[in-house]
Amino acid sequence: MTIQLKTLNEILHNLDEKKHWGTKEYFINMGPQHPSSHGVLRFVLKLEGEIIKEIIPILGYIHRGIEKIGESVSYRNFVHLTDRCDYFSSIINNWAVSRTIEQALNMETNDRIETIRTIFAEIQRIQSHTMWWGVFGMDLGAFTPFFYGFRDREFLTSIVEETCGSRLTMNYIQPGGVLYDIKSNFIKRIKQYIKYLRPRIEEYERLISDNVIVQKRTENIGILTKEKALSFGSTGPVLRASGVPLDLRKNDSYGVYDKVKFSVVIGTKGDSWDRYWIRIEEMRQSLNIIEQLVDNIPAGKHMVTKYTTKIKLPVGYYQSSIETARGILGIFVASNGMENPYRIHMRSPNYNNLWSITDMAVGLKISDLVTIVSTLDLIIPDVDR
Amino acid sequence: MIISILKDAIYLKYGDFVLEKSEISLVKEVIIKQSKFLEFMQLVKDDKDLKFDILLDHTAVDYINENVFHLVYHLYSSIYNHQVIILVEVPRDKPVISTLCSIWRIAEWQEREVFDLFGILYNNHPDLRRIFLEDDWVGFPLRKNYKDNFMLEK
Amino acid sequence: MINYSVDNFANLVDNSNNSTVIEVAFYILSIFITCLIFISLFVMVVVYIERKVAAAFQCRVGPNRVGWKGILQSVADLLKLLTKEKITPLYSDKFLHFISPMLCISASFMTLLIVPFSPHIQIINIDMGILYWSAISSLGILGILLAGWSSYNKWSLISAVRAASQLISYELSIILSILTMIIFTNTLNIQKIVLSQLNGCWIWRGHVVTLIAFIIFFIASIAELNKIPFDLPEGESELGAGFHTEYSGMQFAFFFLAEYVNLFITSTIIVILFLGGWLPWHISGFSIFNELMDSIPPIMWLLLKVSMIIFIIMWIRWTLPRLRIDHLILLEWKFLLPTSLANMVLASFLVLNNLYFYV
Amino acid sequence: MKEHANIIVAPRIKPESTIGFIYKTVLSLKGGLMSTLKYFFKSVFVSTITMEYPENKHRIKIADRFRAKLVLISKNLSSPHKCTGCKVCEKTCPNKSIYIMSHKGISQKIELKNFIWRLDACTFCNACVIACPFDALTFKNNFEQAVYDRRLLIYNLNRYIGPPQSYFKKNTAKENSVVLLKPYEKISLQEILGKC
Repeated sequence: MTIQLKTLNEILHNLDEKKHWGTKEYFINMGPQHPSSHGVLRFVLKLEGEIIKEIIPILGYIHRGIEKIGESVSYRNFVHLTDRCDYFSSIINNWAVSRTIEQALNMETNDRIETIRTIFAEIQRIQSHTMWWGVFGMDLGAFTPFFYGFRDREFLTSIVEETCGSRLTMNYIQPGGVLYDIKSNFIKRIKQYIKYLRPRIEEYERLISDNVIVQKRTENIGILTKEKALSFGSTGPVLRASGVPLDLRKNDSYGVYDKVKFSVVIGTKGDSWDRYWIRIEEMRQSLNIIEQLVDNIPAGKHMVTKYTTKIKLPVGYYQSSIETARGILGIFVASNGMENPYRIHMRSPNYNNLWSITDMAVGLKISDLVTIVSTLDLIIPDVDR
Repeated sequence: MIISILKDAIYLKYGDFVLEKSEISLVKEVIIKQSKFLEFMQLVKDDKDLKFDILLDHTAVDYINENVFHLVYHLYSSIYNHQVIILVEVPRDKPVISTLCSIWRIAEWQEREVFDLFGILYNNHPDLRRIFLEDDWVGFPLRKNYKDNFMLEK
Repeated sequence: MINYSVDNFANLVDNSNNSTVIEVAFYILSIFITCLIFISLFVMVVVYIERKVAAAFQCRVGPNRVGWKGILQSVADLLKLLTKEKITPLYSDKFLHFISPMLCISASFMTLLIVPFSPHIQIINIDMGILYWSAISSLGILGILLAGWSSYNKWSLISAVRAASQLISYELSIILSILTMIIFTNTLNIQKIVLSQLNGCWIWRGHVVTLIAFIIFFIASIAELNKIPFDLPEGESELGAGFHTEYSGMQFAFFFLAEYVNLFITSTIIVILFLGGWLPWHISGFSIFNELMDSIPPIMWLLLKVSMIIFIIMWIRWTLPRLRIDHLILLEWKFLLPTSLANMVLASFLVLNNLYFYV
Repeated sequence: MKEHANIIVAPRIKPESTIGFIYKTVLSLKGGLMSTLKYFFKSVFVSTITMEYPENKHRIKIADRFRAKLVLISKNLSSPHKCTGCKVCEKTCPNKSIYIMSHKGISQKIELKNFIWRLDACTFCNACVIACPFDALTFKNNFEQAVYDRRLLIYNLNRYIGPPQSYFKKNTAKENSVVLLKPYEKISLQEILGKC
């Protein structure tokens, strides 16, 4: 029964003082405000020269207590709170909460809603991957890919803006349907975009993946073996890079993923190169999915249950998980029959993907840490919630 | 993933670990005795036809009127693609349970988050400290009786 | 034994027309003023062009708000930097913190003396021009090291140590590739090197060997200038702003100025050694073509070639990612150094039995 | 890319001999440099995508569903709005950015007095627009809402819009036009609900 509560200061003071010659160890703050920390993620690095001896991630700089707010907000309003967590896959987050509620009350939705939801989930995945590719290029030092990634994301955002009404926090998928029906020119513009993006992904390959400097900086860096990946609870591209073909779109087959032919992309060694390459290939897979779906969207109503009907989940526990661009997002609801949830918890993919870095990046250099962090593709508001 | 068959398999194999059969709730929880919890988790992970190798999620629910915490463990098996939710009841005044760091590495940080927001202690946890809030924060926010001077009462 | 007295000082300088000390002082002052004006104009133009070229590569527009098409943007930057408050960190080593930008800017200004704009426009035509340049340009490393060390900030210390290891190791392959060219030109005097390329620039005359020397010199000079593939001292995504994080206002302007002056000087050295300085581009057969080329003044030829080299450096800067510290050092010691040594042996073999063109 | 059933395995990078490595370096640098040079030469007309905002204000095309400003629907500023002060939108708003003040109108029924909408608290989640039983609300897409004073962010939506429907009755003299009710004039419910 040994419980010892520690604080950060106690950890910071056990430096290795014995070494009198050679470079001494010292602490450095890769602080909350750092160009490559993708938000307010702070690492305290114990460095010796440029080699990292230990990493202590420190979180909480953007902890808004979404789960505490969730307890005093009705079910329908919690859906739009999830936009603010992982803002690069906000539609997929809305879908997770709506799906939990629909499963609990076994509300049925027609085929049209499911296909629109799948199309928009895949659009959101492409948006987040092009954005990730741009930031990955900038983290490695090349500034131009950032603008190419953003340019391709911008064309897609304008298409989404026409249907969903907003660019980043869409709040588009509600329990029981979708907010609006798709715009008349949506199908035409999406087909144009697919023809536009395919050669762009080849250009991405030429600019970054074939580049020798990138290959040298990502190969065999930050190796996460299969057992470690599983025990570190990482999901999504990080887990698939280590060779585990776990993709909820295939296993759980929600939406219309079972009617669509696409392949799960896995890596072999689980190093930064596999994680990089998987996301580039996933963009192509998402394009295939959209292409197969966009032609035959079945007719039907876009909102099955009236919006003002009160949602009261019966007493008990409900859980459903969905595959976002970064991993498995699980929504756990404990309800006591009232209008707002008794306890709602979001299993955030970024939170669990983050911790494998403490084991991966030990013994590597600072620029390797930057590469690993940007291949893990972390979104810090989703880590802190 | 047929949850009900999985629950019966667990009841059959590990009958004495199970506290009470939760027939009331709809989906998939299995409530486990607090005493033999660590042993049960190790067995479930290594069991050849269950093989729960991912601890997807760990959180807690605060039942203030029954004066008890429900600890929720959501296990997922990447080989058979089935999942189960394990519940453990812990008394509210002495919330102590053994840590799962030795079985799944991620448990270390999921437990730190639950300690930070609920105040549940884990014995022989390697590095038990607050994760989101500052170290000198008073109180545990997600408890139902948490009072704070800048909270807006509805 | 030379007794150093005031009048001896006069004939230390090239005192063929026995001018008095005041005239020499006035001469030096006028050189300094012209250098200052030329450099500030040149840097403003190159900064503006670099931002426009970067914008063109990245599908955006670049500065277009200040003045017509953003022409006055760099003037606005200069005024901003002039008026910004100069902050010295609390625990920094005040004197070193103050002196290091001076070191950087003076090192790069002193190398301006040997730039041969045209056969007549050159400040001093000393006999060991190239040697003088490589000696003075290594002073800049001292400035960067002191800047990183003295500003009491762990990040700039890391960047200073990185800068030191990078610049010193790439100095090696620069000097070795200069040596291979000296074997061809067997003179260190800049004007004579340019004149030796009268009927063909060295890249054409020394075929394989000078081409390899050119590539090694080009790569090493990009590393010397801390440009993108070798951008480790101020790697934005790793170290923030590197050694000049703690500098603001005019001190930051000095680092900025020194970087661009070095860019200009290194590309002129490349042009002198390999592309035939201010000599017009002649093709042996066509006399009309040659007269046409002679009509452009030699100073325009030099600036044309220099701007071509600067464009290539900018082009590489906006495409390639950054190397890691151990790849950087590995590239120099394991690859550039052996090739330049072998290249030197090959050059001497070529020169001994006159195997290069227009001997 | 080994593709069986539906698994694609990421290719490893082939180890190279030194000469092979030099050749691959040259090839990869050429590929990367050429792809950016293409943008450099096309930059003048085709590929610059920056929208220079203040200059292209007349050319900008904002999606009509873009949610920027909440308004009560009415044909023009003086024609009636459909809001009856039922406070459904106030309840559904997640963070309390709508506040309805209602009072007893001329026709002795609950009428909307002020529709207070706080732009600074609103998260544009569109819950109020869908929840409104009378479809009285909509979002317009004029996104230029920046002001210099926080207090200006609190809007009273029905200040410019005409009185609510129940202040009008069908004008017997002219075809399909409306006339203002006089105070304390009795009117039946169907006549009110019959209008627009």
